[in-house]
Amino acid sequence: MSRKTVYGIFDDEEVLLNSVKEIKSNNIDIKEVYTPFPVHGLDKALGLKETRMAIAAFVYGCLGITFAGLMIYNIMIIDWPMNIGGKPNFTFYHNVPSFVPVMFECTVLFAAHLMSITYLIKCGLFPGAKSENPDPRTTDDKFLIEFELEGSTKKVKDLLSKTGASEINEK
Amino acid sequence: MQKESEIRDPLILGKKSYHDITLDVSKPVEGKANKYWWILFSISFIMFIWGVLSMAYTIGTGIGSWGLNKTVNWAWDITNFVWWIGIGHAGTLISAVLLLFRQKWRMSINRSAEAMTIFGVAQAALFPLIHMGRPWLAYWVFPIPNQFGSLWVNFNSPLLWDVFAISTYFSVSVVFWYIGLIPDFAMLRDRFNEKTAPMKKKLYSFLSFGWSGKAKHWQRFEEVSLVLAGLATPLVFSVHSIVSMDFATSVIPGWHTTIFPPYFVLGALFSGFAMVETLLIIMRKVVNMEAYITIKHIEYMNIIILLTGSLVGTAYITELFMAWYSGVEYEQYAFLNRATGPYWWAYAIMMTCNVLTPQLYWINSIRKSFIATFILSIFVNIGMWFERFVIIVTSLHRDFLPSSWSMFSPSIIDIGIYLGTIGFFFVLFLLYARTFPVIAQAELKTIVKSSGSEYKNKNNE
Amino acid sequence: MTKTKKYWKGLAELNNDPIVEKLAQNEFTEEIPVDEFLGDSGLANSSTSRRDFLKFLGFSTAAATLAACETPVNKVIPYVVKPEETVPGIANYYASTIYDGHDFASVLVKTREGRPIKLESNKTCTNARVQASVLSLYDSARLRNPMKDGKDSDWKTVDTDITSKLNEIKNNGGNIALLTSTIISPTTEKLISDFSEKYGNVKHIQMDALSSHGMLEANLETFGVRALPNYNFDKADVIVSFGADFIGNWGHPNNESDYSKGRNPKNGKMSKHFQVESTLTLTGSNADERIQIKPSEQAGLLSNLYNALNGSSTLDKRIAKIVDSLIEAKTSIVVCNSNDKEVQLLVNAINNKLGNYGSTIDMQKTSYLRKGNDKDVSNLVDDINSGKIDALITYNVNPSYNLVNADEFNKGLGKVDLKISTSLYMDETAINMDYVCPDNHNLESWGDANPSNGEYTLMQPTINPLFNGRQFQDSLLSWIGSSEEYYNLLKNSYSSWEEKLHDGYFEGEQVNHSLTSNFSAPSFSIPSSKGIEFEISEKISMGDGSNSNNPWLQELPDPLSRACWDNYLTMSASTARDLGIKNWHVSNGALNGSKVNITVNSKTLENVPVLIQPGQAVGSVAMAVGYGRTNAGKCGTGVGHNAFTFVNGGKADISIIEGEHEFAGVQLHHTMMGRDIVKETTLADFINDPSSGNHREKYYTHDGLKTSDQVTLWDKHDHQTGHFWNQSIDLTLCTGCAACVISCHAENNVPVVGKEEVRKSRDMHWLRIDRYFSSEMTKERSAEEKISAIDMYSEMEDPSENPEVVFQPVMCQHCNNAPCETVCPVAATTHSAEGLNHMTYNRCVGTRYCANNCPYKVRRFNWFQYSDNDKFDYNMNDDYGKMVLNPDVVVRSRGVIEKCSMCIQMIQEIKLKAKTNGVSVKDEDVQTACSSACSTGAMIFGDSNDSSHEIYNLKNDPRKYDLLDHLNVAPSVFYQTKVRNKS
Amino acid sequence: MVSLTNLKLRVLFLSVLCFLSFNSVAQSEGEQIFKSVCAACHSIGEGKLIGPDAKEWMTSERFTSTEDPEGTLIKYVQNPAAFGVIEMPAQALSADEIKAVLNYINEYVPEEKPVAVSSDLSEEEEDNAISNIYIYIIVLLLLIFILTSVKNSLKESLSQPTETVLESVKNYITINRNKIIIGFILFVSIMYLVYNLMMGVGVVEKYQPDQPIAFSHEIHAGLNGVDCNYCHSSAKNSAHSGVPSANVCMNCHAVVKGGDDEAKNEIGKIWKSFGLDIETDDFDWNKVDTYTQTPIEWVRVHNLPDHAYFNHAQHVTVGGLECQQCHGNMQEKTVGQVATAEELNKIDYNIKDGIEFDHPTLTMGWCIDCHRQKEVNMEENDYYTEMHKNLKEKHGTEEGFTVDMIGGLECGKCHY
Repeated sequence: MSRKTVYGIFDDEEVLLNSVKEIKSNNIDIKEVYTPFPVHGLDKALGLKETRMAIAAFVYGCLGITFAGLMIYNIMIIDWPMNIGGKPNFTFYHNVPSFVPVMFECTVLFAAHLMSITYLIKCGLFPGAKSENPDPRTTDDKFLIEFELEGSTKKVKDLLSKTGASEINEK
Repeated sequence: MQKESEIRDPLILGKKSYHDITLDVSKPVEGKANKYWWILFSISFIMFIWGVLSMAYTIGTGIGSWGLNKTVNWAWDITNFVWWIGIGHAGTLISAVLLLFRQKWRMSINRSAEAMTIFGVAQAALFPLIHMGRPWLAYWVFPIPNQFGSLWVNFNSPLLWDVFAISTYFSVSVVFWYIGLIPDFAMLRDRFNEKTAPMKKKLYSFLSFGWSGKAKHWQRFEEVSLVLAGLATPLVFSVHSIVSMDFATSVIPGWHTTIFPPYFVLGALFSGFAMVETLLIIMRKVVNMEAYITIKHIEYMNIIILLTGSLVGTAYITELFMAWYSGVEYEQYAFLNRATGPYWWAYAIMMTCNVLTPQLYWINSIRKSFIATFILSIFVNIGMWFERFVIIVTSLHRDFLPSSWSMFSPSIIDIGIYLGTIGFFFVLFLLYARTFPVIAQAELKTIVKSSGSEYKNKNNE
Repeated sequence: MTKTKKYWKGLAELNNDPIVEKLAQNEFTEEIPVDEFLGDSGLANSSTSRRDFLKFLGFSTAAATLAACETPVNKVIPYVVKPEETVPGIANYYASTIYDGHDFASVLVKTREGRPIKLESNKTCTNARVQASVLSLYDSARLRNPMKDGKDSDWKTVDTDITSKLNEIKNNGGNIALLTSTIISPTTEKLISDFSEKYGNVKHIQMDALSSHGMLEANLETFGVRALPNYNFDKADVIVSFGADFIGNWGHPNNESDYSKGRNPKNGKMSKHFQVESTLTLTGSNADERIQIKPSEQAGLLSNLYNALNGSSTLDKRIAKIVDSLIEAKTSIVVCNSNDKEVQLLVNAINNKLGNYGSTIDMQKTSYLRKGNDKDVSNLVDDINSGKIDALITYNVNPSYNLVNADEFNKGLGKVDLKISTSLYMDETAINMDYVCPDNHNLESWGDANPSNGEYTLMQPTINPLFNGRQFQDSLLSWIGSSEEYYNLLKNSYSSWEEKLHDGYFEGEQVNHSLTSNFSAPSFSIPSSKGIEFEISEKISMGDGSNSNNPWLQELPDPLSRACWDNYLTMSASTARDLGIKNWHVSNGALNGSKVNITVNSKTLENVPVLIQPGQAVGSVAMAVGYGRTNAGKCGTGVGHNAFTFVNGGKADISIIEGEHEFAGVQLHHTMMGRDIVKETTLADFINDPSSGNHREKYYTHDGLKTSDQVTLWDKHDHQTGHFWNQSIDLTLCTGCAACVISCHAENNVPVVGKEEVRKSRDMHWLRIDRYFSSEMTKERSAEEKISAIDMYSEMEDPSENPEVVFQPVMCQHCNNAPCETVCPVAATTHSAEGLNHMTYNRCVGTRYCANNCPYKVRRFNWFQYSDNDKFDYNMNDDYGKMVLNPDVVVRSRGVIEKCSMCIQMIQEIKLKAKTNGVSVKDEDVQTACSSACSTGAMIFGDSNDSSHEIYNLKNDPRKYDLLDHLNVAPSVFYQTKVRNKS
Repeated sequence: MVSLTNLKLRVLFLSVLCFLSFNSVAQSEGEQIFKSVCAACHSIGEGKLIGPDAKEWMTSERFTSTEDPEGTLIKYVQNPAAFGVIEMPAQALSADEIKAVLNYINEYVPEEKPVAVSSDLSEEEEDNAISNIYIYIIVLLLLIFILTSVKNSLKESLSQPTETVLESVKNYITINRNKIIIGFILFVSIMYLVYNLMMGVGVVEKYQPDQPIAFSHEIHAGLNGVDCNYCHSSAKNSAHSGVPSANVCMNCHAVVKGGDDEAKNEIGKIWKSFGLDIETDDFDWNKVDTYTQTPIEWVRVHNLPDHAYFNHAQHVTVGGLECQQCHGNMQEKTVGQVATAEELNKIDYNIKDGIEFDHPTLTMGWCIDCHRQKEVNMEENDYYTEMHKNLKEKHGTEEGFTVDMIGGLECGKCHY
């Protein structure tokens, strides 16, 4: 049993998009598409699920504001209450206007950083990671569809050339 | 594919294919620096060294080496701090707010504007540090658990809000910038050959985090960019609001003003855009980006400057009105003293540079001229520096008790530190221009077809 | 002094054990082991910090820096044999006396670990100079050894030489002159007569740097007694002073407290005070009415006044009010600063006419603080020049500096065979002498004093002599050839010695003067002179210049000009305008001024700076004495110009020259700018309504008009439990004498920063006395005359030429809603339940935000490291000077904010004492450094939660107001309105 | 022999007396005197210390052989030199005082000693350390497990071959053996250094510097039961506890010269500070002033920074703390040492007061621990009456007012 990898390289994102739609309609599995920039509609064409990054960010933000609130409550009210400028520092409720800025900043801090970290982890991006694009030109001006096929590759190759691939390689 | 109205001017000039953009963006990184770069870099580096020496002297002998006194305890230090922070704001505005508004013209300038933000905020962050009497204890401003039982920070203090605001702003800006940089680093990585340039290959491989441009990654990338923009937008407004609260929450006449938060944010955008113009007009020459940074970009920014400048002017007038209308003699005197007291000249410079000269942008030819824009942007930078100087020094030097009234004049160290940060900023920026993809090429490639002049012409035919 | 003073605080009081009392006699037979560290090879060559020094003595606190990370190995060195009275960490108090020939005070000396660190008032007021004299003890410029021909020598050599020479002179029938300051010590007087007896032709001449010769002579003629009278300013309804600065520098130190006793509006009655003078003095600035005259007009006006009192109708308009008041008043006092016998005779006649002798002026309880005889002194100078004097011994005087004819004196000195100075310093006189036999400082000496008839005080050493000096009296004894010690001599002169020594003050036998009443009234006319007249003045800080090397005093701003480290010609604005003389501010705000050459009586001073001083009479100029020392030491030498040259005054010839002078002023704006800072009322209004002048602004709210303190969003903190420390400052009683400022310096280790830093407005005073002049421009006038706000404010900046003056001591107000606390990011400044604003130096990172946000600008930043820094070569950088530091108060490092702590170390100490004894804190026990130094009772400190404390009532006084009350910062320090007795 | 120095001695003793009288009101005069003066050398019924057992005094032949044994004893105590022996220094006590002491000795009933708490710290500490290590290991294993599964699921999503923990570890180790070993050693040593550096800052627990004299608190305060305040006499009324001056040492060591050479050598150093040789010279109180005195340079053990103001009197006299509550069982140690917080937590007094320290000794947190927990005794001190009333109203409780409630956490109470 031999697995074969087929690459179809395109010059233009519109051609690529048509090709992907065509391939999908033929029920052929596309392993991956590499593009130099985000191509609008590609995710839908490939049938990718919607990403949940925004939801993650919201959760992280909630975490941030809770953390900040608890931290300030503990520090200013519980652990070492002090009379600072005669301000009403003995209950959180009365003193909360003073705490809004820090709580807000912590919300943003947590949401932004944790989301970015999640993004990097989910995408497997980290310093020193090996890149996986099969052709270096995919970061320049080429669009690449990768197939991993068992058996005959002809059908795919034909489809690719029909839909306007400028290069078709097999490995 | 997106289409754009034809009446809009093209944002990319000349016949640029995707590959051309790649070539143009990677050219500064691959090629050798031209002589403009070297001249600018040498000047900046000398200033930077001067600044470093001045700071070292300050830390070695004490804040007494500055021109401060018992009445004016902040002057150039905090003026510079607010100025730099304000400059930073335009970068975030361009990359975040304009992203939310889907303004395509931001794409060729956002990378550099953000770099400016980060370098500007880095300069700004220096000042709260070195203005401390004992900077080696600066870590005390963070709520770190300790052996003191435990001794904490004061969450009522606007300076502490600053600590949180600035560290959040700085780090979020860096993250936002870097997330956008990853695909571009990947592009650079793929341009270098393992054999001919192994070091650069390794460097950019490391920096690109193994980016490969997969469809799913692009999907997440776009969402992350959007959410980060959504977070950065309120952040950028909050940061300068909080900086303004350093003054607004105090009791000093001239500081204690509820108008400060919006006024400071507008001022920040105003000065930020001016600095972006100053930098980009230089940069498009130094790294040959004329095709991407067009007069159209400049014009858009000029319109924003005109708008924010007029708003800032309105704020100045409002302040005067409020002082008069309040009926508080201390408040009235503070503003009278600003305009007619010993520092009237600073007030006059502020008014001229911030309110009057930007009005020239009503004139079409000035708005569309690189040279005029460059000169006027410098004016705005100067004016906005004086705005902070006026707010800080003239409010402090004559406050409640006349017995304590005093004056301020800077020492050579004050000047050295200020010029040093300018030098440092340009050193960073020039290094950036030679090593980083100065234009967000991946993003830019998405609009070549809609906004490139080549395609536009084609469509028009 | 509203609070009862107690003697002998501290340990001895604690254990009132007879054994302790007995031991007290022997307390100085113990060697306190300071010699170990103070020998020339010890401290002088080492670079020990203050704290290291304390570690030598053991027991005190550790590392020198605020934040030391590593743990250094610290040594503790206990005494080998510990003196019983010394308990490390506990202060002892000894009653003693300070007298330097110019200032006299009966004091309590606070010592810690055997070092005197602070002086407090015992029976007399202590002025700023007395307060500061504790620092002069540790002056490293003091002579270490007796000197022979300018070289270090030893006592044996010097004594042998001197005795043999004196005997030689005696055998040859030569003349010996003993030139001393006024001697108020009866035992010393006896010693001097013994000395005269031994050596035959000894002339004892007493001189005063600023003499009262005229008055003494006049009293001799009128009453037959050559002494100064005792004035009861508290009993006078009307006080008229012709130039006499009796609050500041003239007469008995208790004048100030007496004066303010008669000025307390609480009694519904205040004396009416007129001051007729040309130079603005401290007294003049406190007067209800001040009349500016030229110096030459003084005698004529007095004459005019005398005639008017006798019914003459040719009355000078300027003094019409004075005459009316004097005639109306039951009791009055007229004083005059003239040194002219004839003028003083006239003053005596006026007082006699007014019936003041016996009622307000006491010629029985005469003051002996000035005995100097100008005629003797000028005869001496003549004698010296004609070679009639063979030996000259000086004590407590510096004639080469402060004689008007110092040049002549110096020239003649070559003709004197044996010249001996007993100065503590190698000063202007000592440097011309063959032998210098350094005296000991007051705090190292035994002594007694008879400041006025029937009053005695004793002086006792509170530290072993720091250097190899010897008391003048012991020197005399050894030259007489006696083996007696002065201490024994002294002790044997008084019965129940211990008790008297313990109290430091006692009333002794009062000589009954048999007075004549030989009044005469010489007549003078007012000369119609044009041109500028000169007179000398005396600064509260520098006095006659003997304390010139004291950095505290040098940096103490003059209460009126607010300039320090300088003397200058004061001149009115219009005179300056006529002469083309200017004062201007440079870019950092510091004041610069023109320089002139001035010639008076054919003597010239060159390069004299001119300061435009409101209140200086038009056509007159003045200059303070005590400056221009050439051999004072590192702080005093070369500061200012020597005005003793012009001590007699006269017509001045002034020519403006090139160049500008740099002044060091701590206050650059002199008017209140129409603001409600010092609230004022008049006596008549006050009697009608005690809260008059104390208007508090009300603001519109949803339920009516309210004052700022009633409009608040916040719940108040509990300040009812425990103590609530408050300080009240009565602006009516405050005379601006600045004793509190020096007291604060001494108690709280406030650094001295030097002229350059003061010029940069970086003075470190925790307590300052703001002085405001009235301006011709007022809000009312601008409203009436429709003057624009811009013009109004710019004119308001200029003070009047004859201004009303107010003094306002401002220290940290300890706001209970403190703006400074809120803004500190690291919570380095927080509030205590006791109403104090705590400044935690070690937590401070130095953002200075608090200082910016302080509406009173009382926070001070340590711009540099002021201790252990060669650039600030004052007391904190000197191994000796460091010994004056208060070990209970930390020395602040650079980069931190410091400010008034309301003397929290004293509060804590007194609380601890109360807790140990299980009693509540008593009103008379709680003091701050400033309130304890205040002799007028203007500053009252206490616990306002305790109704037995005086402050409790003052807090509810209708005169009480908070400074800048519209801010509602709720200060713990409050003021009482100033009441003037004017119509 | 009523000389100046003797007088001073007397005062010194009397003042010690005074301090002791603060300590416990119930003590009889005789007890006070005995504890302050005699207890240094004599025990009651516990055998010979330096001098004979007090119970045996009156049975001594020296006194029983005379007509008035008590009177003779009194004379002896006041001036032993008159008896031609210098076994003990002359004591400045009146006849009445000595009689009171004798009374006390006669009526003395030995107290029951509290059972000593085991001070064997090392074993327990080890136990703690081991259990801690187990926890760390478990956490680390858990982490490895979680991370591997994360890695595997990631790999799965990329449809790469997955590997189990063991496999991957094995693979990795075989490939990078050297790197791992070097890296591990480096990492551990760096972390160890950094950790030590960080935790060492400002922490001075167990600091016990060498002293110029090998002084033993165990012998003095422990075996001989000398009251702490006898030597550290100013602790009761001054900020500083004070290091005794050499004359205090000589009160005993003028006579007690040490049993063996080593002891004699150390005691000789005190003599040396008077310029005397313990072997050859005699010590005469009357001649103290003539001796060449050189102070003994002790090394400070408890070093508070300059900016922290601490007052012994406040804590000892007003607060009623025992020395051991902060200094540990000094009577079981040799030269001065900073006690550890664990040690202090085992002190009975601290347990009774409910004080438990969480922070290392002499850090600010340590002070604060106590200020948060120690209750102030307000009942017996009139100073607190008004404050107590207000506090009861404010908190609605009758007691339990800790130091922090009366401002014990305010910065300015210790920093000025």
